[in-house]
Amino acid sequence: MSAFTSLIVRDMRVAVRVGGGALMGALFFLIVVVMMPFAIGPDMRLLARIGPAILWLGALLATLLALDRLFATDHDDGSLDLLMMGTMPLELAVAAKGIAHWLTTALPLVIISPVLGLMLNVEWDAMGWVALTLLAGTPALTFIGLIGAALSVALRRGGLLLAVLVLPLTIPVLIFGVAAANAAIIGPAPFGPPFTILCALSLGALVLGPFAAAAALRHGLE
Amino acid sequence: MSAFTSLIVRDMRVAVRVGGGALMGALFFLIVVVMMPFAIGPDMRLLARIGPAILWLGALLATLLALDRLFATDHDDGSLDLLMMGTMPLELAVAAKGIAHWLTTALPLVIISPVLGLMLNVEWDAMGWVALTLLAGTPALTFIGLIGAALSVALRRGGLLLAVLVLPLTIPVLIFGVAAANAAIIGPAPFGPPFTILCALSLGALVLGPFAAAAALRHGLE
Amino acid sequence: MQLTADNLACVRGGREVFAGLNFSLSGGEALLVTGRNGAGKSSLLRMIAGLICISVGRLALAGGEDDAGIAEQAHYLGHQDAIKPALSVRENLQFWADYLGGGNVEPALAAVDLVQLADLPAAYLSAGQRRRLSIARLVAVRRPLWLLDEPTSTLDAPSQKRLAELMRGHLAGGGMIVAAAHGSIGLERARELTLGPV
Amino acid sequence: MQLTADNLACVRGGREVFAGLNFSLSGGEALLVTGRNGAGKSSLLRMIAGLICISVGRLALAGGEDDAGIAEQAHYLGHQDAIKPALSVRENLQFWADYLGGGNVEPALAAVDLVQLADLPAAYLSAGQRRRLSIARLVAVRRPLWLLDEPTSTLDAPSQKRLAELMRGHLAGGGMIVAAAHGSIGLERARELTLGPV
Amino acid sequence: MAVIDLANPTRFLTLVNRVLPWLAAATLLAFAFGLVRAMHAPDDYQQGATVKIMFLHVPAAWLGMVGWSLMTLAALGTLVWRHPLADVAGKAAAPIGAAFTFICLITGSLWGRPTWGTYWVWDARLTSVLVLFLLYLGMLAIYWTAEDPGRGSRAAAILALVGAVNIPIIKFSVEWWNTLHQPASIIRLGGSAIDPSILVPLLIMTGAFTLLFFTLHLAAMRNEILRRRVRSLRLMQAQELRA
Ligand code: HEM
Ligand SMILES: Nc1ncnc2c1ncn2[C@@H]1O[C@H](COP(=O)(O)OP(=O)(O)OP(=O)(O)O)[C@@H](O)[C@H]1O
Ligand SMILES: Nc1ncnc2c1ncn2[C@@H]1O[C@H](COP(=O)(O)OP(=O)(O)OP(=O)(O)O)[C@@H](O)[C@H]1O
Ligand SMILES: [Mg+2]
Ligand SMILES: [Mg+2]
Repeated sequence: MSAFTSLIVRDMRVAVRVGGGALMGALFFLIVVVMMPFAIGPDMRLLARIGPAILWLGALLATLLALDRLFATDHDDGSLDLLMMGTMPLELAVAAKGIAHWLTTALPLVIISPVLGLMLNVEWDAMGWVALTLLAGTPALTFIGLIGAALSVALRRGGLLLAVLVLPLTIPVLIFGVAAANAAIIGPAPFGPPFTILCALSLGALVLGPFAAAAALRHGLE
Repeated sequence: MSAFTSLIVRDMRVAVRVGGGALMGALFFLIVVVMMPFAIGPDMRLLARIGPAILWLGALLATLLALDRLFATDHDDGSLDLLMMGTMPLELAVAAKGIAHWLTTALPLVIISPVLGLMLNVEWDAMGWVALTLLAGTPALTFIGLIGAALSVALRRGGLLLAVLVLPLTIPVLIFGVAAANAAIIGPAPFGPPFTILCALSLGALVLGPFAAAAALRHGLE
Repeated sequence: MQLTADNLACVRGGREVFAGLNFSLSGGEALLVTGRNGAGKSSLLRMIAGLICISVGRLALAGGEDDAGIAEQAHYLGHQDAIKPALSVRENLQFWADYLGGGNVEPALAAVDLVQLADLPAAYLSAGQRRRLSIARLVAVRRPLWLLDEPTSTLDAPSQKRLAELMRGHLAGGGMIVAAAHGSIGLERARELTLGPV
Repeated sequence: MQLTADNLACVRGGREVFAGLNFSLSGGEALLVTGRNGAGKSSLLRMIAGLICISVGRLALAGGEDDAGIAEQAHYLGHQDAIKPALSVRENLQFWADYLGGGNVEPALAAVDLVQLADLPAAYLSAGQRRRLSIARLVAVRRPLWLLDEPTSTLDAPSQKRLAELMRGHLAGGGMIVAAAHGSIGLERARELTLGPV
Repeated sequence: MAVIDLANPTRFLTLVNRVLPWLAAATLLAFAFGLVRAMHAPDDYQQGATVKIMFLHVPAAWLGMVGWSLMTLAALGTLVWRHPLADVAGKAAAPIGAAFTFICLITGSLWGRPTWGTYWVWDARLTSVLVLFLLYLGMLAIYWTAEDPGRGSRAAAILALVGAVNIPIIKFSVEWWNTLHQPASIIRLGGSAIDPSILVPLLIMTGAFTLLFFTLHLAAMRNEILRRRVRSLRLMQAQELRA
């Protein structure tokens, strides 16, 4: 196997064995969604209205839950040292880890989101669009988070401080994601513009994230 | 210093210096609240109406974020072994860790909640009551979460599993917390009954949590 | 006081590691546990420390404070040294001293020659310095039974000598030591227990 | 090929660890780095591995693939063995073999006598077995420069002998070894470099 | 441990193999009888034919709770006496109980449509049952992810004990909070409040479902024991190889 794919496979294996993987992600998402009505009350119209927001929040939380340990585990057990000594540029290695993380945490959420949408009585046909926004937007969350994860490893102390600077970057993603979803469900605003911005954000993160993260790790060397 | 207080102090020191979940938690809380208006749109009345629910959800999820490493870090660096060899019963040690975690993660949320409440245009005077419900309810969240954290160490599993185990148990807390908060803001239902139940839940968790968690850790020994 | 094991067996991950183990150790004596990798040395120590529950056989510590279990009267020095990088050397030691039953930190730091590094964050310590920090625990808090898992690894010659001194002092004070090692650990006249196929 | 360091200095945590270090090592030679705890042995190895950036002085590896840096041509065996407990022994090794440039796993497992344990989760390994697993990495992937930080710790006698064999074989094949240790590691005719105050 | 794993359950297995066929037969009989009676039961004067859902709904609800109670007992067996059979019993009960709880939720909400005009309301009983279902899912999650059965069952046992708090809440939610849902009308002080023409078939159906539950449970226990045997045999083989 190539270094790139082997790293993806390895990270996914670990995620599935330790975290329970896709099933667990789905369960988690289900529970988060089920809990909303408890908090907000049984008002179905309201639920439908904030449904997309809830789905997006669930996605963000699921991403964050696993993310902050993404490089920390490798650093603690010495894997990170060896990852840096590989023949493949560190940027690619970081990207591989990001992809593995997205595949194991974000993708399952995207896939089951339509079902959960029903519980929040979002109409079925609109649900397709919501899932689409999640599919287009979650990579941005993951790869922006990547930077924060790398920073928090690079600077042992106060690493979170920088994560604090990174995490707010996810707000635009959430905003446009929810906007696009709402446009798809309720209208009247057009679906196109926010969605294209969402895709742009994801692409930007996909390119920028690995470079920034790799740089952070390198400078973390002392 | 007594074993109990020394453990609290140590955990708080570590949390503050490393950043740990505390910052992440507060930040996530902030993001959730900031995002909601965009999700729901500028309908201020609606915002005010579901404001408490949002605050409570934010608090719950933020607590969750920090929680899953609570015992895992001590397990990984061998501290847990020594904690079990202390002269103090393990239940107390667990409780101490829970308290430290609450002080560093939940308390900050309670303190900033009034500010965030304003963003959700909950009236200022009502906000005091909402903060009070959070103050009374978050211990239940932390100490129920304690059980999940211990279980996920005993199982050598982490990530979303913890959430899956803990969230269902926290649903009653969420319900009564929001109910009390709503009673305080909108009425007409009286504030007393749900609030007392909330306190009862917290007390119950304070007692039950450490025992269950300690049992989980002991039986995790193999 | 006396530590006795009769017909002790250890099963880990569903596989039997050792079985039918008998030994007894009395105050002032040291037991050196040897054996191949995977023979069960660490497992045995963790069992005595109460960190692995005993499935077959029994362990007893006679003549100590009888209300306290073995774990409360034992120090365990494992492969992982329970050190928080975020805390300073002194803070780390102080915590364990407080937690494990109260003790005096400064002499302990001196005993392992870490006084100059006392205020550094523990993250800065080298492997051997970390090891010494966790050894300081044994000095800070008095407990009769020491369980040492390859205590000399990563220690330089002077530190090894110092550790040997400490162990002798502990034995002279009527303490007991059970140590797992592959080479010698500088204890002459220590009884030897070899696990598994030699 | 030749590894040369001239006037190398190391500063960690704002404190100078060593300075003005010069040595050169050519193919088939081994360098044994000794010194007190905290003398800078591990730091030196990590520097050569490119895991600590060099502030003063320079390091060069001549005669290897000249497009590749030192890090790509070196194996680093540190205090932490990069092993994932969730993966099986074979999976762990297979991954590093693939990642570090492709190599054959089975012979490597045989070389460290882990064949029977190959399908166990790595979480089940004992300290020495873990160590052997990370040594297997060196065998699986061919790299000219080995950087070994106290390679023999936690190894039992047979494994130490096996390791010595491997190292001799590596040297015979024109490889280079820089090893940090407190005792001997079973390499006769290895040049010695002592750091810090002796 | 490995030894006990093999020895003790053997007697249990032979017993199960003897009992199971009879239990299955009894289940079939009970269902046949119960279904006939249920068909002939009169429609409710206000609920009409939908009342027949009750014959599925009530037993399912009851067995959902029975399932967890059984797991709680098994948990005590696991933690206190460390009895291997207790593990097996608990693990076997989880999916079955989850299934019945799910049925209760589905039938309940189907029934809710005609009677309450909505599939779902967030009242105390419905909520607590939903929590029960989620707890079941968590329980299953533990068994899915646990690497070795012993570790998993002990963790599951603790979750079972903690979750047991929920059972009385379900049972008495209808008394404690004034809910939309029926208060207990079958088993209560001062005799039943349901007309015998419905009560009798309901009781028979409940009996039939209970029989079904235990049939499935015993079968599941048997399979689990066999599965563990295979596993420990594998490990022993590995050990042979090493020695
Ligand atoms: C999803 C919605 C529902 C859930 C989760 C649910 C749950 C339950 C539970 C837990 C029980 C207790 C069984 C026992 O005590 O052994 C029960 C009993 C019962 N339910 Fe439901 N139920 C639901 C909807 C309904 C509806 C819509 C009706 C009809 C109006 C209904 C009628 C009954 C009746 C008559 C009983 C028997 C009461 C007794 O004698 O204890 N349920 N249900
Ligand atoms: N991460 C770090 N940050 C700052 N200083 C460090 C760090 N790690 C080690 N040091 C310091 O650098 C010096 C050398 O450490 P190093 O680990 O190289 O010593 P060593 O020779 O390997 O000792 P040992 O024999 O104990 O392994 C030590 O004095 C230590 O205090
Ligand atoms: N956590 C675990 N789960 C299951 N089996 C384990 C676990 N840890 C160790 N084992 C197994 O138990 C046996 C004994 O392990 P132990 O660590 O006691 O050996 P050891 O004598 O300390 O070896 P070493 O000299 O390498 O430290 C080994 O065969 C190992 O495979
Ligand atoms: Mg060992
Ligand atoms: Mg070193």
